[in-house]
Amino acid sequence: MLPEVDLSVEISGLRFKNPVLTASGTFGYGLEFADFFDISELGGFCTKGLSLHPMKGNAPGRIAETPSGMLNAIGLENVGVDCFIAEKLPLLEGFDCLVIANIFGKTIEEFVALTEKLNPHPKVAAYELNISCPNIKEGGVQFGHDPEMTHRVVQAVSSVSEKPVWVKLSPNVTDITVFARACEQAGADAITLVNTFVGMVVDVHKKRPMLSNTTGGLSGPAIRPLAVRLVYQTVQAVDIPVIGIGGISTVRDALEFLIVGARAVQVGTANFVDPSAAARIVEGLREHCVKEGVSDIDDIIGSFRPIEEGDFVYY
Amino acid sequence: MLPEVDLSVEISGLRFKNPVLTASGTFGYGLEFADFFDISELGGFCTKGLSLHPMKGNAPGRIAETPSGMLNAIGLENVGVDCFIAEKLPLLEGFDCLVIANIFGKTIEEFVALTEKLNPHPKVAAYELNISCPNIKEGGVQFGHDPEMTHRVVQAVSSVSEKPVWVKLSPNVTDITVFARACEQAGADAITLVNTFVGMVVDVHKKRPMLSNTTGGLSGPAIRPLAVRLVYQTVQAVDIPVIGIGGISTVRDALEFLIVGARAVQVGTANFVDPSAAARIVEGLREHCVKEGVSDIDDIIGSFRPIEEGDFVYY
Amino acid sequence: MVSIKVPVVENRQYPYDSFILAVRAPEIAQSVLPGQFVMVAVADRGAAPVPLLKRALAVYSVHPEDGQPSIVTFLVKIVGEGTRRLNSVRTGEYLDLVGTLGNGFDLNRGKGKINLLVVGGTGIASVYLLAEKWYRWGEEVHLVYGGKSADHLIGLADFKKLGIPVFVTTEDGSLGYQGLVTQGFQEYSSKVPTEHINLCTCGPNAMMEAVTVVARSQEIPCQISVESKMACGFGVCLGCAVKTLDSYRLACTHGPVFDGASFVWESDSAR
Amino acid sequence: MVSIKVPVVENRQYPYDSFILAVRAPEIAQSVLPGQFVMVAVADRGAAPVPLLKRALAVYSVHPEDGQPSIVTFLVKIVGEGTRRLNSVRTGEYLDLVGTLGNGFDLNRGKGKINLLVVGGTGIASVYLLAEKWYRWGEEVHLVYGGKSADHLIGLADFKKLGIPVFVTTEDGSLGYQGLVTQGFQEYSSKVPTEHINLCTCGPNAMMEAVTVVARSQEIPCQISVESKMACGFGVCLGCAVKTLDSYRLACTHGPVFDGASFVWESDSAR
Ligand SMILES: Cc1cc2nc3c(=O)[nH]c(=O)nc-3n(C[C@H](O)[C@H](O)[C@H](O)COP(=O)(O)OP(=O)(O)OC[C@H]3O[C@@H](n4cnc5c(N)ncnc54)[C@H](O)[C@@H]3O)c2cc1C
Ligand SMILES: Cc1cc2nc3c(=O)[nH]c(=O)nc-3n(C[C@H](O)[C@H](O)[C@H](O)COP(=O)(O)OP(=O)(O)OC[C@H]3O[C@@H](n4cnc5c(N)ncnc54)[C@H](O)[C@@H]3O)c2cc1C
Ligand SMILES: Cc1cc2nc3c(=O)[nH]c(=O)nc-3n(C[C@H](O)[C@H](O)[C@H](O)COP(=O)(O)O)c2cc1C
Ligand SMILES: Cc1cc2nc3c(=O)[nH]c(=O)nc-3n(C[C@H](O)[C@H](O)[C@H](O)COP(=O)(O)O)c2cc1C
Ligand code: FES
Ligand code: FES
Repeated sequence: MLPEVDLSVEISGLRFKNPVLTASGTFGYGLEFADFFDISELGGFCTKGLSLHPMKGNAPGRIAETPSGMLNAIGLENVGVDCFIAEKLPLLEGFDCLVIANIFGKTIEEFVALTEKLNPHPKVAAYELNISCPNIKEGGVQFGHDPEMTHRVVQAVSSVSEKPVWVKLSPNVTDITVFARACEQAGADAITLVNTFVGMVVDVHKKRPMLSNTTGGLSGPAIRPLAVRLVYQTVQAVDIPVIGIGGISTVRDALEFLIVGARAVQVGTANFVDPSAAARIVEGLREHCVKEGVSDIDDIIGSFRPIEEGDFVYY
Repeated sequence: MLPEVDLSVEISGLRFKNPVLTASGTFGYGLEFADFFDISELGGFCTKGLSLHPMKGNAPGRIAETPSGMLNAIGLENVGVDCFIAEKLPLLEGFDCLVIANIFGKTIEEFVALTEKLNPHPKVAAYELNISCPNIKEGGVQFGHDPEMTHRVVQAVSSVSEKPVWVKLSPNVTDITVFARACEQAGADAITLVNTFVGMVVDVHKKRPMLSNTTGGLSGPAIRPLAVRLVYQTVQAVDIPVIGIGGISTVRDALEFLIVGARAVQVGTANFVDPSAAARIVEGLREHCVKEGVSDIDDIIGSFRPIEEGDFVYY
Repeated sequence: MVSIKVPVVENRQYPYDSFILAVRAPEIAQSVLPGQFVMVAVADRGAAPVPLLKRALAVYSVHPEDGQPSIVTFLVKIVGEGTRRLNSVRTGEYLDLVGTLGNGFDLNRGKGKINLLVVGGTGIASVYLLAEKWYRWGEEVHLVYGGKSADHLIGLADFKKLGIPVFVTTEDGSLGYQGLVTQGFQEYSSKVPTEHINLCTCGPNAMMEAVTVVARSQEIPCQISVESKMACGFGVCLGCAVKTLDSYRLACTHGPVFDGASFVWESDSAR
Repeated sequence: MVSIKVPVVENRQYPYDSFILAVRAPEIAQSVLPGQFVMVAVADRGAAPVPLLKRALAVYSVHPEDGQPSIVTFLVKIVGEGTRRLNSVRTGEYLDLVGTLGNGFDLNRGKGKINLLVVGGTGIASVYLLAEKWYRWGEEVHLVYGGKSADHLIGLADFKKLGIPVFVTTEDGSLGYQGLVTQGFQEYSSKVPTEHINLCTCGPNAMMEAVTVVARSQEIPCQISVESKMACGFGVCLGCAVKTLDSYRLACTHGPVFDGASFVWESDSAR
């Protein structure tokens, strides 16, 4: 028998049975993974981004593979919030795992309307505001690249929300802490980051972009070092919890984020590479704690030992 | 016999025999590669960043490998400009390849002093101002993350420079075009980008950063899609030439940058992986032109066909 | 749908960068329908494998062991890094599979018809199970199979062994009719009353596009098995969208088999 | 210094994730000095290989073919992705090498001395050529070699075959003295007048640190062969810096062999 390990974490008043969630847009509406593992094993999952009205997404040429990563420009194809409530949410009732509704609007009003529509549904545990999608013209980084706009949309949603409000930040900015602080001041309950980095791949024979949207968002292991640093920086800048995302495929990767202070992690692209990746990471975290003699995951979160003046490191 | 292909490109009044250069900090002072290929085959190379005084660089723990990339925090160790002039430059006389002096200062005055010291030396063909090093406290991104400061340092150097002034931009900004335009307005003759992206790797056993500097700059194939997009964006924002850098390992990679409009490319991390990488790319470009029936590389530069409204792409 | 690690039992090389991989995967072998596919990667690739994503491969054929369907084969052409790595696996090594995926061909459409399979190159991988099934059902099946040269026509013998009529085209004339498979198709279809033809096609986009254009003009029902870049293969990334007259559809779950009549090709928008 | 593609002529597996790779590389075989190393990767790894960088490996031994030095061996322990991939190469496959690199041991220091090689684990790879050379010169050479258990002591037989005295330590006592190699070293050195000892050490940092601390206190001259993460191996990335009393030095060009007296260990700053 393995010793008991308490993997549970508290974030914005919610208790997650473990700090492993799955990232929006990489886990469908949760149901698609039921063949691979019991999704009740997860701390929680974030739905595909939901909009007020269904969206058909971008034209083909939506993904391209890159070294240790992939670009996507799905264009936020989704069934729309009404269909989600009517058709998807009821099917999620049976699962013992917190559901975070990832939402985005083209205007502040749309964000507010989405929140109001989802408020009555207890299976939705929290909102994750996507103000950082690089692949749509309106409502994406238009909010996420302007601290003023960030503040306004977060404040508007927070004021009507009956659930915790998480804000998902864009990494494509000069100083992430400005945005994190804007969220905190506007009443956000947690920060999630990172969303994808803007990139592009050219078909050198056709001399055209591989994506119909020209550019797309880079995700996967390639971005992990960038994401870890942004999470580390953000943890130090705000008091609200930070949830780390970016290229997590293994328990080692998840630990990087937890050690620098992320209260939980989200697994994204790895779900495509190995559909059981998130469940594997939950298991791996438990084993890691046992091996390190840690009985509570909270002892790992933020356990980072900064370099002090004059320190140097051989490995 | 292969048909003749004109690979030469003109940048800021200089003619390069081909558009393949090597990137600062990855090619030493040029001499270290003589065992591997004749560096006269290159269009040119950029020296390791030169400062007014020798610098000893950061403490050990300077590099870490990441998926399809590496982090470095060398801390701009270099012999200093005087030693470069006295000991390195004379040895470069024999090579038929343009030498770009990559320079950086902690203050505008230092940038100016470096320029004045190098002005009398004809073997130095141009300056590349590094205002984008993420690994030093003063003089790096302090200039490169503030358009106002960028403008001032570029203007100061341009006003004393007797050679073309290239400016190397940081990719860690919200809008690269703001910086590119600041350079252009301040009199820069060309833009080079990208320098490295800030990232971090954690040793999950020691719970410490792998780098003594905590963070470092990410380079290598992982960043290529990000770099291609930034180069594409910059080409459209300014009239001065743009030189593309970031994760180039093969001729295909180089073509991506040239197609979106880079007038030349620089090969960086790939020099470590395969010391003949740059020479291989020169040869590959020639073969590519022959195969595509192109007699002048200028016909490839900027040949990108943008996606038009309603277009979509199957591959 | 399962995610499993399976042993390679054979890796047979063919000319022109083609190979047939056989794996022991009873879970897939017992359920696969003609036209379905599997996402495949070399197993134990480490934390950040290159290439990162699995590759979509049609199930080419299924073989029994101890009287039970057990062995699944893939017929693959090396086109890039992913297929190159698959080509290097040896007997006893393992693959990671996610499958079985996709809709597969509509088998009922073939009843009482002259089923014409028009195939270019590696497209052959998607139609062998189909030919076999219809042949077993006693339906009429014909194969028009084109490639660059005789040596490019991997799998030809398997179809001949089934006993179905095969019309071969090669670009260099080294076997059969000299020309493109699309020409072969027109040649062949002109001899049959079009109202009896049920067409299934798989191959390069340009070829399938040409075939569907002819099929549409002659009102021949036509199923096409399309390829699209896929990250997941099971409907969650939404990356594999293709265009149909109604809407975007996912190649992995709504396809890979679509009705040629309603599929929108790149140049259709120009027409 | 050359950058070459060379064939693997043998890959022999040993217990505990160790293996010896032999390649045909006359360019290296003819010039390598004891303590030098080579940057190594599996060849033809594609455009964006994982891992990206080559790996530093000491040349373990050199063997003739047709009377000329030709075969070079590496003694390797699997610790991560790079060494794992190297472990999977088979005879006939190719490696990319850049070498020969580094300074190597100062051979003259060994003349007329009791040359004591204190080695932990895979550190053994760096000292076989050294032992061989001094032995051939007729110098006195002793090996103190420690590992977890008898099975961990790869290469032991090669040293025994040379005929040099070997003092073995194992943590589990399965062979020789039970304890750490540093204890073995103290045990052993206590029997010889320290002014005659010339020490060379290679192994894990913690072990070499302990050895240098003793050496310093007893004023025994001590060369250490250190490991540092390397991107290039030939002095251009400046990534492999280590700390010495004077300044930072590059492990790849100024080292990998340093004088223990002036090398600064992580905990030296605390002392
Ligand atoms: C449903 C389906 C069934 C398939 N069945 C077979 C088969 O049985 N035999 C066979 O040889 N090939 C088949 N293919 C094509 C095969 O998936 C590609 O050749 C393969 O993914 C190429 O990967 P690569 O790394 O070798 O090439 P690269 O060109 O390096 O791949 C780069 C990226 O593009 C994608 N890609 C490249 N070509 C294709 C393509 N034609 N279709 C989809 N994605 C592509 C890759 O998956 C990868 O993400 C099928 C594709 C699909 C969608
Ligand atoms: C001069 C020199 C000679 C060496 N000789 C040998 C030898 O003969 N036999 C042998 O088994 N090993 C030797 N090593 C160590 C060997 O280079 C590492 O074990 C190897 O690089 C680990 O790579 P990996 O991908 O398996 O491990 P990972 O831990 O996945 O590597 C991650 C990164 O860390 C670096 N790294 C990890 N461990 C070390 C290490 N100990 N030293 C330097 N870099 C490291 C890797 O190169 C890579 O960049 C030598 C190292 C140096 C510097
Ligand atoms: C195909 C795809 C679709 C995505 N869709 C969304 C989305 O709808 N909303 C959102 O907030 N993030 C979306 N993301 C971003 C991911 O949630 C995650 O932030 C990002 O992929 C980085 O994590 P990773 O490297 O683990 O994939 C998407 C990512 C991918 C790859
Ligand atoms: C080890 C190392 C040292 C570098 N030193 C410098 C430098 O001194 N000055 C500079 O402008 N850029 C420096 N760079 C950045 C490179 O010139 C280049 O912009 C970057 O590595 C991206 O290109 P790549 O992906 O091809 O390596 C350095 C990069 C590396 C990896
Ligand atoms: S491949 Fe992911 S949805 Fe089709
Ligand atoms: S490894 Fe590059 S300088 Fe030493």
